Amino acid sequence: MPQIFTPSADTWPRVGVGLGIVAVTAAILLGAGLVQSAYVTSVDWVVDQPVPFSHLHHAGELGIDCRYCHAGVESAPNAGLPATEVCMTCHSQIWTGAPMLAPVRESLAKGEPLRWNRVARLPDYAYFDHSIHVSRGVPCVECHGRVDEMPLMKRGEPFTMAFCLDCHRDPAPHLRPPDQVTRMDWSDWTAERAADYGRRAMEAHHIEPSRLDDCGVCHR
Amino acid sequence: MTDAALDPIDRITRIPGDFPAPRAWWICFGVSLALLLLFLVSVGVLLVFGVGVWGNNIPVNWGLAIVNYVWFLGIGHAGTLISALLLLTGTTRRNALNRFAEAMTLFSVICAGLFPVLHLGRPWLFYWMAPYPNTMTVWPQFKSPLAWDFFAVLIYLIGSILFWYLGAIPDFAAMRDRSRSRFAQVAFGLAALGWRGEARHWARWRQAYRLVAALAVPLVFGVTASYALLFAAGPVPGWASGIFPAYFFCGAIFSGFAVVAIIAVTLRHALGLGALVTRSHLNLIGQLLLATGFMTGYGYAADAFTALWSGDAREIATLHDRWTGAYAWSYWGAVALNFLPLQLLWFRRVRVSPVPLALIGLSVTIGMWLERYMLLVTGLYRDWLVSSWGIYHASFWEWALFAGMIGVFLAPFLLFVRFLPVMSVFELREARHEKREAGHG
Amino acid sequence: MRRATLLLLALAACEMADQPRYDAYEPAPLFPNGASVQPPPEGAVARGYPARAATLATRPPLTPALLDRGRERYAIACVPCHGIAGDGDGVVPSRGFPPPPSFAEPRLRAAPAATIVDVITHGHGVMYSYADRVAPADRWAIAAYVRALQTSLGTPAADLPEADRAKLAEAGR
Amino acid sequence: MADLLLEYDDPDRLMAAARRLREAERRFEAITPYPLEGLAELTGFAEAHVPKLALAGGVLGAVLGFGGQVATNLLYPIDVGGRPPVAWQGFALVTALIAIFTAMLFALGGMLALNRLPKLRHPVFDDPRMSLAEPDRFFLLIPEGEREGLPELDPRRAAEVPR
Repeated sequence: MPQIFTPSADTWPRVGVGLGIVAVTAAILLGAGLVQSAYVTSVDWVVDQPVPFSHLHHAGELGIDCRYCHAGVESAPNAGLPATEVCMTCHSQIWTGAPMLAPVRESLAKGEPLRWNRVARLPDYAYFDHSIHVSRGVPCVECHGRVDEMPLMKRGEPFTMAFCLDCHRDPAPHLRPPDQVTRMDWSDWTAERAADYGRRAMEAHHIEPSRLDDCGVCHR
Repeated sequence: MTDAALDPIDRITRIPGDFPAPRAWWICFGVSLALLLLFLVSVGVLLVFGVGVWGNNIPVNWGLAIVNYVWFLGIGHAGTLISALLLLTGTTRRNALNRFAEAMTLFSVICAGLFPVLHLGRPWLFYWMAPYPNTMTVWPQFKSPLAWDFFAVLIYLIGSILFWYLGAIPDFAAMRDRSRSRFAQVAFGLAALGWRGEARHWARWRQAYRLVAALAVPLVFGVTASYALLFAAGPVPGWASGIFPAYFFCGAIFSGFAVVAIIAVTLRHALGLGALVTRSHLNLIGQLLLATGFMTGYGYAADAFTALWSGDAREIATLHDRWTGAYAWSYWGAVALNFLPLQLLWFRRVRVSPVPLALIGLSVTIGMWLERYMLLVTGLYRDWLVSSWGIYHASFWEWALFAGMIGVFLAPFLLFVRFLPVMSVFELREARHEKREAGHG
Repeated sequence: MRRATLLLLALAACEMADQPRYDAYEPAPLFPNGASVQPPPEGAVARGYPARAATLATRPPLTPALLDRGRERYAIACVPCHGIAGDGDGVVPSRGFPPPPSFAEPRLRAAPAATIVDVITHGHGVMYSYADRVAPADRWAIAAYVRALQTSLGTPAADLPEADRAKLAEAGR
Repeated sequence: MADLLLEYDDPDRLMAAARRLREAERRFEAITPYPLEGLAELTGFAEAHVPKLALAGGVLGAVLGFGGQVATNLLYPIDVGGRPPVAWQGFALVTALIAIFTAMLFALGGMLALNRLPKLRHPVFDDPRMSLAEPDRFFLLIPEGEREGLPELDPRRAAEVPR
């Protein structure tokens, strides 16, 4: 019988297999990169809001405490979004004609809440309670990033399960004195100081990492 | 086309080019395509509406999906085992049976594997069973038979494909050299990888083939062990039994041989292979069926005995439920279909007659399905708390999926019968050559 | 865009990340105002209201713990306008808000603690009510701390203990 | 520049010719539609690389399988009924399965690699009577350099296969 395959026939399958291997490897690497990328985790992606509220101005430059607006953070699962009245506490007197604040005034006049768009969001199967984290001294900045440096609100950390578990398995370096939870800049704390404080705080509060990564802690 | 045209072995390679029963094949293929469509529809319904369309619920949370999984996987054991064991023991009668038995294994393992994936609820996340670095920083729980099972079924499937393909490479080469159409030449040529039958190639091939066969045998045991332990590791009365791995293994081989009997008789008749699948082969299948049937029967007896002997009230209650409870029909149906017709195989005349053998095979196939159903449902429907007792009825979509899955098995199997050599041609030739040599000597 | 969003929502729903329930602050088409958190009906009495009312009505004993709490709450809720020292030069008045009076004013020194609590609860002049931001017990704590601020505002530097005077001199330089 | 291709219609005659070539210490290759006992040894085949490769594959799989399970259990220890994180009994089955899998893969891959397959285009396929489908076509392939002074080989047909 004559030859079935052309002289190049042995090359093409080899090239094909080689390209296939390269493609699969590239796909795996791309996939691995993608799930950690800002595109998927939303880190640093600014979310459109009805009013371009600047945390940089209010929390950073004016130094207003986080809890002035997010009043529920110490006692409730949700930190709480401020009611329109909270904005108007000051803005009834200053920047009263600013076009930027028109939606706020309209909200107050109509009695309809502003519709802010969620920035920091956990999936519904994850149970999260702000109050316990705050009262044990997990500072805001650990999860939300340098909010005081964000002109427009964006997600500061990837809210992946790995992000939660990293801290739950080794909370010590992340803990701070509970009376300073809203402090943003901790650059004067060395790693040793943080670890030392964290160790003592864990002893004082009976924090046991071996229980903190039980499934039922977050998935209830 | 000299005397080769009359050669029954040579006919095998001519079947794809000149199929002897096109009408019957098209009818069967049409039916299996319809079943395949049913499969797609029932999977679509499942994905759109969720597992709520099925009847399983607490306490019977596994239901038909896992019954069928165990049943298909059991059938999928015979092919590789029959092929590997008979090769290692040097039985030449193997050559007429191994190729299609292995194909049967492949397709039924695919069917088996689909069931647990589909019953996950979110089937598209089945890959979570595999260990890979992820942003959840969790890994599979390797102390659980569930994780073992994932590896067992996956590796068994790939291992069976490797075994089947390795054994078929020389036949692909023969098909390549036999084919006249360009498409077939290229397709078989690619599948044969340029096999040209050099003596040292054959020598290395034989080393590899025997090794893979030897490795396939413990693999079969590993798979049955993993899914038997899936049951046995649970604190469910009637399940938590040390005999389960052995019991499941015997049952698996038993049901597998039953299906091999059906397929062997059908192919023998449809493709006119009487000269190759001889009475001696049918006798072998009959003997194996009878032997494994008794091993399975021993499993039944041992199961009942250990329950009674244990003195454990729950175990005895479960046994009582099996005999007289809501699902007693499945227990007695399994006993009746598995063991009563089987006794006919004591007679050589029945063993070598194709139709009775196939009918007994069919009876055992159904009986083993009932046994899987009985084991699973009677273990679960009487939970530990009376408040948690419940009754399970498979829903329409469960039955539809089951019927559709038979299409998933039949459609590729029919394509295999139609387009690939159903028997190992070169091995048949080798065996005939060796027989002649022995005759000369 | 909207269609894409809906598709994404449907996919997310499949993934259980967005379960069919209303979370806090989630839009709720079920209700006329579209919010999942509904205002209580007219005349509703919140759970625990009597206890809170009792807390508001009774002045707690003055303790160091109460003062500490008061200082913390004052820093959160009051400092933006009233300033750290309570003299009314907070950061908000510096941006144009009518400056509040210094707590050192004799009128405010003379006012009973219940008046300070009442102002926090109901507001006063351009000051809004802080009832939704400051819990009743914390209002008493703030009132106690305001008293401490008033004391500090009226104290001549010469009356301070030696150590504090040294600190003051240090800070002044 | 051509190899010599000898065709036989009977395995016994091929074996006889192969034996004579072996006695004359010639390098040659035999092509048969099914394996013939002892033929590979006559062509000088004496190796057990495939089993060794399979063993290596099995050991590699066992190490990877067991090591992987140990590693994942140390990375994410799950306390199940107080079992230790590294419970080798629990890891035995998956270790064995992966070892079997890699051994199979190495056996198949090793066979192909040692045989220099896939090789879709090979000079012997140029011969018009070359076919593995016919039960009566057996070939001896004698390389160009070995063609001088051959013993009597008694083929049904002789042809040349250009390199």
